[in-house]
Amino acid sequence: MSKMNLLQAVNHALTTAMEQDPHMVCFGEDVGHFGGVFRATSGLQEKFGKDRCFNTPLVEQGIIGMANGFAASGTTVVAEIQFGDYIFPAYDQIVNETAKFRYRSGNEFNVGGLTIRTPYGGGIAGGLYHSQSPEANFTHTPGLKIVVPRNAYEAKGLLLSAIRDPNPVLFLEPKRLYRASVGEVPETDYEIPLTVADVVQEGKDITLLAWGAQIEYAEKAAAMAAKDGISCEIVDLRTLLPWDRDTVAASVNKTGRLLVTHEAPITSGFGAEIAATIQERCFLSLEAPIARVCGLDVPYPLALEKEYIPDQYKIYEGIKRTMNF
Amino acid sequence: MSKMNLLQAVNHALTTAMEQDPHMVCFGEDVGHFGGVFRATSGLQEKFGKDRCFNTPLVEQGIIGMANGFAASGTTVVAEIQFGDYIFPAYDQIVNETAKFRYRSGNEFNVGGLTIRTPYGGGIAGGLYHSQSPEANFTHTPGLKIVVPRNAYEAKGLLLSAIRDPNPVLFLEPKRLYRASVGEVPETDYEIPLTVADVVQEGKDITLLAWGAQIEYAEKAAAMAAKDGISCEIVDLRTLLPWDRDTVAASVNKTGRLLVTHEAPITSGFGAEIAATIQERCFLSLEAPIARVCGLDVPYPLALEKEYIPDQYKIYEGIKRTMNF
Amino acid sequence: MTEPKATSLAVHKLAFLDANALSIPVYQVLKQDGTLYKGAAKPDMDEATARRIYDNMVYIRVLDERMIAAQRQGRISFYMTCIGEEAAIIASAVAIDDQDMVFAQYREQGALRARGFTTEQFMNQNFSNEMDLGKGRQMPIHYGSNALHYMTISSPLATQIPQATGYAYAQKIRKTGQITICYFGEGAASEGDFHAGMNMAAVHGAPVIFFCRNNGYAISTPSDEQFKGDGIASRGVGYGMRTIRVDGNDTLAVYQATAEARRYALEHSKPVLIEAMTYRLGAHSTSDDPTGYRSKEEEAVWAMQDPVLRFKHWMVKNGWWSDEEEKAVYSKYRDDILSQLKVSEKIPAPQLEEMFTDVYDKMPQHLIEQYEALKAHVQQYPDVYPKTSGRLDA
Amino acid sequence: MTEPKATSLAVHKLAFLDANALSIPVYQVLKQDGTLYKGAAKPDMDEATARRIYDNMVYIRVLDERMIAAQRQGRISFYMTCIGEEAAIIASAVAIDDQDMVFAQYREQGALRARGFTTEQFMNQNFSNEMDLGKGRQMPIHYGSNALHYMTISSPLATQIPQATGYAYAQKIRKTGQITICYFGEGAASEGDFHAGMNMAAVHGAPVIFFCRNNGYAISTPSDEQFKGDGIASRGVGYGMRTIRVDGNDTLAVYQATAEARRYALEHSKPVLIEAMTYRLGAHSTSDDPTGYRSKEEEAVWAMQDPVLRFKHWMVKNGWWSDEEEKAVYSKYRDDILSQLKVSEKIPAPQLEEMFTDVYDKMPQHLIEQYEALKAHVQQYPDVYPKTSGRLDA
Ligand SMILES: Cc1ncc(C[n+]2csc(CCOP(=O)(O)OP(=O)(O)O)c2C)c(N)n1
Ligand SMILES: Cc1ncc(C[n+]2csc(CCOP(=O)(O)OP(=O)(O)O)c2C)c(N)n1
Ligand SMILES: [Mg+2]
Ligand SMILES: [Mg+2]
Repeated sequence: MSKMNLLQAVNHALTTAMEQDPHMVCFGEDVGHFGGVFRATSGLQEKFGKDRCFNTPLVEQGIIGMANGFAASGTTVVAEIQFGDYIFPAYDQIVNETAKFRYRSGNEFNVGGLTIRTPYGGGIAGGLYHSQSPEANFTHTPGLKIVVPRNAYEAKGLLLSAIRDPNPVLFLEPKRLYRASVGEVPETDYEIPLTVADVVQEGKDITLLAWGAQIEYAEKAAAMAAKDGISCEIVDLRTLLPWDRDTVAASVNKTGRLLVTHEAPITSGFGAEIAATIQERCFLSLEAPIARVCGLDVPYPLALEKEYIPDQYKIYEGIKRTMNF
Repeated sequence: MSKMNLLQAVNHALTTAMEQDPHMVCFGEDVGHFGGVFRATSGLQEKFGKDRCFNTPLVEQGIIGMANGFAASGTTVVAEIQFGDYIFPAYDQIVNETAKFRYRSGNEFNVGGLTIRTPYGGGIAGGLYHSQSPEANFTHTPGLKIVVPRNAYEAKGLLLSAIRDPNPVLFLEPKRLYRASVGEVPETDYEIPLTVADVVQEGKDITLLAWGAQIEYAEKAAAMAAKDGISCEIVDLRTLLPWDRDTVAASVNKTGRLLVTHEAPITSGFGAEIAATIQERCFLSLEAPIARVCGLDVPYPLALEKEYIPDQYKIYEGIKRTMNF
Repeated sequence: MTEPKATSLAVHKLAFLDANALSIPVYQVLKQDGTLYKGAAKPDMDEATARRIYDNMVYIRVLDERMIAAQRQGRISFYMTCIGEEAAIIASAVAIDDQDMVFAQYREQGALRARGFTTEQFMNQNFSNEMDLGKGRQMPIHYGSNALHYMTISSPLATQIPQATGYAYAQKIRKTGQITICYFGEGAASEGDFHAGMNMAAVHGAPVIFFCRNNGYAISTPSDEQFKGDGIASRGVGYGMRTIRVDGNDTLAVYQATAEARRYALEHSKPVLIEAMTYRLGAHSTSDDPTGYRSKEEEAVWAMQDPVLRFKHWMVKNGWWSDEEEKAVYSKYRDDILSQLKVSEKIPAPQLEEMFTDVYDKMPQHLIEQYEALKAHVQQYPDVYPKTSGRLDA
Repeated sequence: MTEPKATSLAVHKLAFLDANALSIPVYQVLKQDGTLYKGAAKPDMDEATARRIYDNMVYIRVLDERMIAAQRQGRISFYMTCIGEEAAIIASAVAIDDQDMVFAQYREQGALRARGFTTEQFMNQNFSNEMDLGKGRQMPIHYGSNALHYMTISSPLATQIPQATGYAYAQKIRKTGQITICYFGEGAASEGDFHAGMNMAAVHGAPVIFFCRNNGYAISTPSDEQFKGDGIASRGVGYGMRTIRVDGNDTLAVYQATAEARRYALEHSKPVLIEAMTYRLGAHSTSDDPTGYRSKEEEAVWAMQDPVLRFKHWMVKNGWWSDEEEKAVYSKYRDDILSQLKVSEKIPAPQLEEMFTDVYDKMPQHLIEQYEALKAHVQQYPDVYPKTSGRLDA
């Protein structure tokens, strides 16, 4: 065990995986010698050589295209997209290629060795193009797995699972927590299973469902609600695709209420899928409508970022509205 | 009035708009002399010249990039993407540029003159890459409008509105209906307002919500249900973003039940947003969970297309399950 | 590096590089009559190789002819021929190693056949039946075979170009001794993925041959509405990539250029660009009718440059081929293909379950549930879903 | 067209075009000491133009210096300088017409200043206050002005390249008599959008100048890990585009080349590519520290080629500039900028409502509802949202 921040945990996971798999490579813009603009890959080129960790030209569609081809050879690859906001030029390679590779070929070929890492989310004064949370731009795509860690410990264990999972995984790293989230992380190799949600805090009145950096706000809101005598159960979804519907449904059947929070705009965010599924699964247990406390339906703003974010106050008010329905 | 199919109605709308706006252009792959692979733009180059209707090189990101720049000059442009499945290389230009152009510039610039037309959907033995329904890949994007016509009459009126709307519009044309949907269409210029849903059939037991080619299946299912004495109200959403929540909520408050059907995969499809919103708006009126009868969470298959499609039989069974809840 | 490579070269008079500063010649060896151009070296091709190439050409001609007919008869839904481009495709495929990886666009069935794809495999794919290696999921002509190192075709254009770079990069660092060949059309070369794949191959030293079939059209769009440069070859220099333009209807030129490109790519771990000038003699696909955008005269000019005939003339001149052999081979392939066609079209579609497999390595819970629900539904409406209802286990 | 443009040129010996077949010289006029290269024509630049250029250079030096300091002091969150690239940016902007459209990447504040963007406008944008033309929505340096024909900066790289093509195409068919200039870095030129925009401009005859600032780096990535060709200029030929490489630190060379490019683009309705060889003397941005990836020695070599100093030497030699003027101008701009900074940083952030406007032309129902709900929330927790809570109308 040692104290690490989320970035160091990611770096640890990559180092561990590359040590163990002699062909695994790791590439993206500025990830080589420099170690990436956030330094998630720092030291990897020195340790594993330029062939295995390197800068690419500045072209996201090429990074994922090349990664698809590399993975199709049966080799493990972790491709970095510098910011989640810049993943969209690679959208076709991900949605039409990565996700459909195995299916369309009848399993003659697959790109299961591919993991795409990218920092995402706001709270860093990044405005429109350094703040987006693009998970729901990908959750409509069968064939992908999507994973989001909430802290350093989770980041290492989930990233190791993602890298070794025989399916392509989009791994979204909450950049607001890169240095802010510090915790005890084992030096050893460990995995946290995918598609298993985590009940972070047990409670009986309402379930708060979130992932990534929103968990922190959910916890703060739960603490505020506790003072009013409201007992919140907090569930970290961890894997968004395919997601752990059983754990969520069990929690909602117990509490009778559900509030989902994410930072991305509310309309067609992943909260919509959760609400749609859970209202069907838990119809008779629900004592109030499922609430969504989410980002606004506007591009991510800069000066008014604080106003935009679905913070603990907004969640807390959402909890009260739901309790008082 | 004259009998037209959906393609002819589209062609009519384009001709009408180009006659009226002397700077409007229309471009895309093969849309020039040849008139597009479906012939939606046939005759336009002859009529308006090569400057105003032309082939582009084969590059979707360039088509939308060029269209964005053209529209930013304050000019009207209709860009065609040959198949909805091939819109993804242009995803960044649409989601990061088109949609955010006005907002990020504080309205110094906008691309309101842009309409993107593309044929979408299955039922034509097209397999993975000639069948997708990508609406929900775009509904999470504030700044866009998204419109889908269900027949020839609607196509002309909605397309004229889309072209003239001072916001960028993604106009999805159900290609299965291109030649199959024939009806009376006025020769004159008319518009159908955006963000206004259409109650296609009144009923009292359950609301069936759909758009585009799914309306036909909903109608057939409603006819089957009618024989069992179930009265279905059918609502065509027409505009998916921003959508007409009031009309849908009013219908559901009346019938007490809602079934949404779309051809795209169920998970994170636009049905999820509708279910999430309506369960909140109509919580106390709902007598059964909102049902989604949608595409499966698999890439669009070829040989088993019939099995994949959410046809009238599946909708009918969904209606019965909901009625018997 | 921080200085332009060319700083040493300075000029002090204002002069622009002309838009067509570079004129790239076409490498040609074989004339249409089967004799060699003056100055051309004696081709480095033995009889066995020549026979292999020609055999594949004949096979593909028969296959294309037969499949077009099958599509017209409504037996298959769609087809694409490679008529006119057989030399470019087959000679390049034979010039490399059979263990090399192929990433093709869709019109390269000749390369696949050269690797040994069987008539049965072709037919099962075109009929989307349960024996199709691709499990009936993609449209006809979307072949692929792991055993034959032939990547399954993907409809979205040019996506295979950066993928080929990635695959070749893996070959390099895994020291497999193999290279990758990547085929694409001059139309697809307009896509952003082309730029990405080419540039990255040069930067990362990927041993890949980029083989552009410049056949004059992308569906209805002629190449002069596709680009204004000197074809695709003129782009090679911009990427710092070794480049050659060949007469794509000239089997010997294509073969020599590709063999040399392979040697170079492997030895230096670098990409090479080959632009083969040819012509799509047929329609774009069975959904297309070229009379809407080009003239019969133009087609006739190119029909006179038939690459298969040109190569046959050379074979005959060498004493390696005769009209009797020709007749025999054509009739054998016609029989083989027709009889397999009759077999394949009767093989049932894949089982219902196959709609849900291969989305992931294992079927996750939500897909198991969707499968179970659909199975029950099909059992309830067996007549609506005849392809699968009869074959469900209770 | 169906035949390769070069069929007439045929070769019969196997020969590849070498990877660096094309060597593109650098056009240079002005030496670092302010004298002209032998053979260079007398520059076609009058005193007023020279003064305009130099004045903008000084302004931008001061602005960059002041803003970097402001960022260090925590007064603004982010900044990017253009130090080292002033000649490339400002001379090109002055060489075209002020009504021409500019699509820039982000490091071209000099071009915007040359158009007349005021100190107040710069400051208000950097402080994201309610007077910012962009309404405080984008990060610092994302300027834009409709009145000045300067497209608002967008962070995603290279997206402006095909957009510039589209804008220029509109100028052509609307016969405005104007052209478009599009700036981008050598890193951005790797994006797919670069390929799209360049090729389409050539095909559709868009009157646009593509102006590449090749400053050696894309953040930490040196240009030899970005491409292997001879810079970006070598790509122009592939697109059939008139091309020139200039010394980007040479104001006179940049000016002459751009003026001529504009004339040609407008007269022929064709694009032109200019590659300006220069160096990013500062960090990539205030978030970057270049010591991690390049040496002080390298920086020093380029610092000796300071473009502003070079131009000043020429001005002084012409008797158009003196050290006294220099001092006066520097101190005037320092004062102006500092005093405006103090004003702008006190101007409040935009009102809450501005978070919801401009998503669409009018605020749709769902945004009105979201606005109302948020307003109520802010009123409930005024201390949590101090920027907006104090300014809400009841
Ligand atoms: C991304 C994408 N856009 C459009 C299409 C539709 N399409 C299929 S083939 C084709 C033309 C391709 O031309 P070319 O690359 O020259 O190949 P050829 O057919 O001539 O062999 C087009 C536009 C597609 N398959 N993928
Ligand atoms: C699509 C996209 N990918 C990545 C980034 C992150 N990024 C910002 S600037 C930059 C480097 C750009 O280098 P270059 O084009 O050479 O311009 P320079 O900074 O040298 O002026 C990168 C990678 C981005 N803004 N957009
Ligand atoms: Mg072609
Ligand atoms: Mg640069």
